[in-house]
Amino acid sequence: MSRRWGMVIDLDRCTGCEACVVACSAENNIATAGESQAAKGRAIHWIRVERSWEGEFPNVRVRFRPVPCQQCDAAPCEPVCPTYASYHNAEGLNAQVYNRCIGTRYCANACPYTGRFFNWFQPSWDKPLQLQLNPDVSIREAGVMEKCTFCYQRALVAESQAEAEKRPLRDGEVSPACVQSCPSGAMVFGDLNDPASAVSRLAGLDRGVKLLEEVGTFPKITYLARES
Amino acid sequence: MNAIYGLFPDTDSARRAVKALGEVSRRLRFQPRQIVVVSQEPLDDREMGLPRQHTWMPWIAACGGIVGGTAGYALAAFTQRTYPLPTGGMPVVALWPASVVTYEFTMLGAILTTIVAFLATARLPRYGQRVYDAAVSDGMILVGVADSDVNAWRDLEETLYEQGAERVRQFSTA
Amino acid sequence: MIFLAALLVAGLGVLGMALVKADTRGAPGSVAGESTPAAASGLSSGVFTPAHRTLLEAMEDYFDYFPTPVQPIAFNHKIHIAKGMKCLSCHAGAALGPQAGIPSVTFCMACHQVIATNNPEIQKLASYAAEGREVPWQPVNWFYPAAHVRFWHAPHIRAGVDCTTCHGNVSQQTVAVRQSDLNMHFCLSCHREKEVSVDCATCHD
Amino acid sequence: MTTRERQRLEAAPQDRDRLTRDLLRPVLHTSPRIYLTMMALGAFVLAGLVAFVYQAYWGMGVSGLNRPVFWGFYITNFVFWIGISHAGTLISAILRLANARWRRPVTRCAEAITVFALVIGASFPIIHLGRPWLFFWLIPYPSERGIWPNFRSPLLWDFCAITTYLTGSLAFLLLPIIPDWATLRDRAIGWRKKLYRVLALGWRGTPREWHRLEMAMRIMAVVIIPVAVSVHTIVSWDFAMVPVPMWHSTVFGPYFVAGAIFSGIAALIIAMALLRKILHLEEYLKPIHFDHLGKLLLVMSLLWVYFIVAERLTVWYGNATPEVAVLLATQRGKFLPLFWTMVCCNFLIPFPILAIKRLRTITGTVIASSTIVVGMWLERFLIVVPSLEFKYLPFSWGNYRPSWVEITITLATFAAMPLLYLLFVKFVPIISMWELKGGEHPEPAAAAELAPGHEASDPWEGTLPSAGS
Repeated sequence: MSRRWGMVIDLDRCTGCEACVVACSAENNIATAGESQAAKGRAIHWIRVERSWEGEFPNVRVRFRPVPCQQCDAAPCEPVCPTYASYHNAEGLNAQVYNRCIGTRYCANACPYTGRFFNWFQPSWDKPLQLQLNPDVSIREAGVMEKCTFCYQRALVAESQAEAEKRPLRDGEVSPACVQSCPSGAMVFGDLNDPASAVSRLAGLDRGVKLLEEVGTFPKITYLARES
Repeated sequence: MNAIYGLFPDTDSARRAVKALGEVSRRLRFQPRQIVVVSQEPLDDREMGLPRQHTWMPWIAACGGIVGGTAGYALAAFTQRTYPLPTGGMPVVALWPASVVTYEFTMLGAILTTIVAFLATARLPRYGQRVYDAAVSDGMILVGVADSDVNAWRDLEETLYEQGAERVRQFSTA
Repeated sequence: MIFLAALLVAGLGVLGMALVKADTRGAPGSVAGESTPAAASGLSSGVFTPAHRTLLEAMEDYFDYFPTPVQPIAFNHKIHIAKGMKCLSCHAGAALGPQAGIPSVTFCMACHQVIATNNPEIQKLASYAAEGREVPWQPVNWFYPAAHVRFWHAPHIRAGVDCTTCHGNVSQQTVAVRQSDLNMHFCLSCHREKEVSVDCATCHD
Repeated sequence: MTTRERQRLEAAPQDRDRLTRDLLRPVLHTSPRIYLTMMALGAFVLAGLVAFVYQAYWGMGVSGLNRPVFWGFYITNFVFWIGISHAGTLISAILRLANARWRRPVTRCAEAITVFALVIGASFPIIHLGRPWLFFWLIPYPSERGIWPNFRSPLLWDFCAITTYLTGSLAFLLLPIIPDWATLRDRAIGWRKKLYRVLALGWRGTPREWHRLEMAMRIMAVVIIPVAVSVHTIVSWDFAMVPVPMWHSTVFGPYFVAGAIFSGIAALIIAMALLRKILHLEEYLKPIHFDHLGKLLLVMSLLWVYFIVAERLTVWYGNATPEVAVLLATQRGKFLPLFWTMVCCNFLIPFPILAIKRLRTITGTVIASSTIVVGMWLERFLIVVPSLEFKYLPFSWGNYRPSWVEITITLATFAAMPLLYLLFVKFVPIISMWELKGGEHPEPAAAAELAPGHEASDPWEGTLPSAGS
């Protein structure tokens, strides 16, 4: 049985430290946009931490919600792409093929989570910062869409390694940069098709909710609602 | 190819000329279908006493539509099966989206066959010399006989003038 | 007429200009002028972008043209293989990871300290070694960055794909030559035949 | 020349072909003012091309687009121009099928608008691409990659529909020009004669040719109407197919088609009024034509109000949070001025002008049409942008402001339309000569249906200039 990657994010544990955002940028060669471009809404961050306030002063509480691509089962971004740059792969990912993308930006409009990003200009790095780029992840170019891949390059490496060692992939062996870097362990990643995996058990909890479930996208990210 | 024709200023005289030519056709040994009529605006066949025109064009267009629609569906289905990529929880060949493509290709097929059928049945384009007179574009109506016996030309000229031709011309290609 | 001519010129202009992706730092409204600490301290020697450097390079990429590289040393594959060396003897990375790799100059000199030292090509090699520089070998089999291809040698070697399948019979070549187009059809037809993954994300990401 | 011939010639009315002369004058003679106008328009078009090259070179970042407003002016213009293209073919096809005699001087103006608006509209999806040099990946062709376009994408439906519509509209425009080109072939001299000789395809005007032409046009009219309806429906589905608040609506298909015809007729009225003035066609394009198109416009204006009420009332009453956010932003929030300008332009101003018979003059209809064109552009803008700015998660709400690049390209297309039109008018008689002449004679079939007394009061009697007047 093929894998179906999924994630659980425990909102009770999220402290809003944004380590996931930084780790993601480093892992996935995400270029910085610069101050003026970020002000225009052109910054790229495959995962963002949404912040909201609850209550009246002085009893105010800040709430955080990390939002990466929700890797929907019925993703609105996929059928609208005229060139199959956005499609569904066998492991349940909403993959984005950069070299197939012609930049209609239709997928970005279709995404209810605003989880897709466009390269408005050529990405660039001041030298020698290019030396820290991840060789396993391609550098996008101007005019193409990009989005969270669940760090699929890591899954491929792990699978290749497991295959070389002639053993099955272990639960927890693969984890995206955001999950790996989360200090409070709010994020758990794994195979939803494996009933024994940590992510399957957590996703089945009563606290589990999906973001914008009413839109009917069947996301593979489950949020564990706050109890506190 | 040779021809003799008269140029008529109005429909009435042209109609009379067609009728008169029909009457003298047996005597001057030519077939009624050798009568040539050329005008700058459409004339009513029945009114002119010409044989009724008939064409299969609507049916050809319908067939073209069916062919186009089939091709459209085949294209949509075939191309998605060759590299089956599931998208958005849809089946690989999804009926509703494919029907939109099929519809458009049906219409495209009908349009293209209509254009081709028009050109083929109206025998266009053809740039060679044919019975024609630039005076037609001044509003004259050309009525004449093509490929008739040269000996009958004198009689034909007389007939055409009698029916009100402004000019009678002879036309021949070597 | 003038309009059509203008359209034509503009069309060609777009095709040409658009392909050379200029350095973003000059782009209007972009990060131009926002000096970074690195730039201020003189550490930075410019900007790295995936843009094409020249119009020619952009056109070559667009039309899938791969110019034949000129190697600094006319390395002779045929002799080495005839003497019993294997591909993996030098390109050891192929069995282990993504890149096949090219041996460093010290690796070459391990033998060529003594072997064929009179050969002018070997003397070139020796001079690189003496200067402590690597030989600037030019890549033969490569993809344009816009292809966004991730190719790993290791899984292919593990699956028993022979080097010659993609690289041709190098044992008969002196300087290595690009043997196949290495286009998507080339990869896919083999993947289909062997019934392995044809998922886009396996190679493109 | 025989004596008989001379007698005939002398008896012929001198003025028999005044109509042909009148209608060929704009084709065969061009005043310096026209050249100047063309150059001015050409300068705008050139500026647009420069802006496009600039954008393609640096990237889409030079536009005002951002996250989450990924579509802005370009898609607005796309929908707007495809809408304008419904002027012609649809109207002239309906009138042709209905055998409305007053259509004759109007059809070709309308069909030309269709073709040019379609070409301009279809270029916008390419202009707005992130990598426009790869636009041909939308075309289904076999390639070494083994990947074809995704026929499930509404953009591919757009591609199919626009291709079909453009082919059909071109045929619909060009086929009935052939006989007029034949006339030009006989009249023109020099290089023009050679050009028209090729274009006329050797047309003579035999009963067979006429019959096939009329049959082809009848088939095309039947085919083109459903195609035109499908084109704008599919354009609306670009929006309605995705779950974006206020886009995901079943009413969008008919709403867009109605809006398209609405703006199309308005554009046609403006074009006709301009042609009438510039080419001195007062005798052919008469107040009665504007009156009738004005009535059509009135109906479409009412239909537009009906649709906007149907769309907005259901959203407001349904009270789904994401949709209401967009609704309120449009009607009461930051888009308030644009929204109410649109309502004024599309209904409050044109309605009284078009409804009151005394105001439905040429000037009146042109004023109404101008406001409608503006209003319909705003309508398209208000469909595209607010929904994207206020999409589901408030954390990602955004703001859109067009840049000079977008504005220049938009202006360039508004200049390209009259430029293409002027060029067209210089190669083709803008009023179909043979159809107009055909109208001089009562059609036997039509005449038989009319009662003898009825024929005298035929309202279209006066629509053609009488010979010799």
